[in-house]
Amino acid sequence: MVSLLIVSHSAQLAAGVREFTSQVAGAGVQIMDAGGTDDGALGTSIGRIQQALEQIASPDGTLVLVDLGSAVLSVEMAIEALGADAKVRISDAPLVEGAYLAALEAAAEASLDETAAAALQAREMVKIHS
Amino acid sequence: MVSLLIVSHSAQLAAGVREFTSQVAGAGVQIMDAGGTDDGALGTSIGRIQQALEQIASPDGTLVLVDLGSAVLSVEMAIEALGADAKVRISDAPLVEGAYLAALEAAAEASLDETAAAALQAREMVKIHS
Amino acid sequence: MRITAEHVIKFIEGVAARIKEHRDELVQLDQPIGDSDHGVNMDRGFTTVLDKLPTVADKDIGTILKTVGMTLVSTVGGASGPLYGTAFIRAGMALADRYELTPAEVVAALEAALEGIQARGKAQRGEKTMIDAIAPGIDVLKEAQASGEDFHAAMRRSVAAVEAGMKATIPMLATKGRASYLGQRSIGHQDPGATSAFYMAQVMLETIEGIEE
Amino acid sequence: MRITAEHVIKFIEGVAARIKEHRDELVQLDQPIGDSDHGVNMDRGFTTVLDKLPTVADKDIGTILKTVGMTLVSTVGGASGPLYGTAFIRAGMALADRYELTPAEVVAALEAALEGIQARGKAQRGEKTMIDAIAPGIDVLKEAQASGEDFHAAMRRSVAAVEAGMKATIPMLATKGRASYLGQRSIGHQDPGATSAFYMAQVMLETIEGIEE
Ligand SMILES: Nc1ncnc2c1ncn2[C@@H]1O[C@H](COP(=O)(O)OP(=O)(O)O)[C@@H](O)[C@H]1O
Ligand SMILES: Nc1ncnc2c1ncn2[C@@H]1O[C@H](COP(=O)(O)OP(=O)(O)O)[C@@H](O)[C@H]1O
Ligand SMILES: [Mg+2]
Ligand SMILES: [Mg+2]
Ligand SMILES: [Mg+2]
Ligand SMILES: [Mg+2]
Repeated sequence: MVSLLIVSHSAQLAAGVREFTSQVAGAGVQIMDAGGTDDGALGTSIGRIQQALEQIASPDGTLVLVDLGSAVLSVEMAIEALGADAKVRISDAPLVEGAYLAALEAAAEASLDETAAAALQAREMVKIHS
Repeated sequence: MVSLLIVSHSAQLAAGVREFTSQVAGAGVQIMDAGGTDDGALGTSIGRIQQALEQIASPDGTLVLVDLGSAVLSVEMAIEALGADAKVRISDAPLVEGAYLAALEAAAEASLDETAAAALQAREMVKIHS
Repeated sequence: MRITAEHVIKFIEGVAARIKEHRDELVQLDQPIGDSDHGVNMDRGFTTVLDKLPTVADKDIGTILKTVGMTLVSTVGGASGPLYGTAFIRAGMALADRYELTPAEVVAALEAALEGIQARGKAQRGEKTMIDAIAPGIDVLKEAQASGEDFHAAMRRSVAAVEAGMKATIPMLATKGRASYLGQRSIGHQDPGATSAFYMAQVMLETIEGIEE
Repeated sequence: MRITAEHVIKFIEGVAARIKEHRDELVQLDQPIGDSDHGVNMDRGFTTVLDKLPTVADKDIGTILKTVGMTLVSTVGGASGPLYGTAFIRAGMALADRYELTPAEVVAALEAALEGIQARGKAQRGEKTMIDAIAPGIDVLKEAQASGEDFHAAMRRSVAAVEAGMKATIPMLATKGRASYLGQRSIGHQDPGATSAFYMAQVMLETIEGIEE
């Protein structure tokens, strides 16, 4: 199954998204979080991102969801460090909502393409009904 | 200034979004989080949401950002409990990205309407440049 | 038929027990199309309700039901909290200051409860929610009232309609609540909220059957 | 002009000191249009670089610069980490195995560094980033090289161009990086990354001025 990595500037935020999405992902979906700098400040740690990507690597691939800003640069550096074989994609989707939909999709044994597409649907998610 | 309330099923997630957005909001913007149930499980607590809304109430109003699902129902009940005078609006925006843009907008002394509109722009946020 | 506050309390206690009994089943139903907590949520709510009941045992039926609703609202933690909470509060508002009820009042209170659920959750029939179990049950009671059917018989038919409504959620596509995020994959699973609604209806029938016509 | 590995190390140490000196100013510049951490990020990175430097002091210039870059990448924590990190790594790759440099090699390494920043951050000139300070400085060095100007003089003009580029970010609208989320409100503030780039350029000039033409 596709794995998910949650990257945020805040360690709490990333861990919370993992907790929230793990509740609906089956046991088969590996979800990890990499938030904050190595010394616990707000920021991103390329080392921890890379370690997490190695740990949840799956033949089906990994989708990475990020908060914003430099998180993308950090993830891109980590992916490059893993080498050309790494099957990893960064999502442009909203972090929480995208991770939620991606978790549901991955749990249904969807491909990396399908999981990435599901995450992007989060942009149109309607929360408030009238 | 407009205040922000972050509501999530996960206490960690809500606290993380507060941490992440407080970094860019000026000291003038009140941001609070209300995540998880009263006993710390995944869910929402109408009581804590209501208390937080009372605590950060501002003449300029409060924008509430939510993760998804029943968080909206809980916030609506809490708002009703506050009575008709409460100047509170729920946002349909992505949680993290919407809260970030709302924090920037609120810090610029924008109105509740403007802050709510800024949050919704998060749906079109581009994270990955090419 | 004399339906008293004591009967109402017996009904609430019965619901709390029935929910606890089916806690794991309700969790399991919530797993494929939700977040595996409906049984936990409902049991958390009704366990607190049991704690609160003695404080209102000598009050009017409206107060009892409103207290149940407010307790559910503040303790359940999931969508079913505001939804069932609003239902009990609205039923309580419809029965303010009453210590005894006629069957017609029970039906009116159930209608108010359903309206509350719909006002809160903005769902209609056919969206794969508790409404799909509750609404057909109320239809039967209203019909029976119009045709003068006796309340015991009407209640039995009503609960059968609730059960059928619950089962009818299986092939439905969810368009409200968490299950809606699954799209087509929500099809083929019974809705947990419709199932807890059926258990409540069952207990209501049992309570009514214990009262002389 | 003999530019040695020792000069390179002196330059790095100088940058670390200059950044520490201006830490709070870089934080303050990052406040209105960012997240108030650029000074903290850069100081965190270069403090770790200072710890690492002794381990590569006897290595070739390429290795020294790559080590600096990799340290920045793994410790800075903000956009400036991957950006300056890639810059130093690319410069190091351009100078692999070299223990002494000509001015032309310095200019080539700076060009490689800028290309690295652009490849990483996908920004062009005019987007209110460090590129708006760095690129004009490299333009001057390339011109000067073509016209045969002496390196000391070229470096002085180059740093003046970097300073002008830094100041030119004030009226710019940010379209990359965190400042871009501010839209029009990003106008009127000097870019923190352009400012740290200027301080690095200053130290480079001072290092070069300490070497005989
Ligand atoms: N908008 C709605 N209208 C009516 N019923 C709803 C709505 N949303 C959810 N439900 C009901 O709530 C049930 C889920 O309750 P529960 O699991 O306790 O909450 P949550 O989905 O927040 O975890 C669903 O099975 C459905 O019957
Ligand atoms: N895409 C980019 N390309 C070039 N420079 C950038 C880019 N994004 C940000 N920067 C530079 O990085 C600086 C901010 O660095 P810093 O505050 O350390 O990181 P962060 O913005 O992640 O907090 C900005 O002032 C800008 O000069
Ligand atoms: Mg649930
Ligand atoms: Mg839930
Ligand atoms: Mg910054
Ligand atoms: Mg930062």
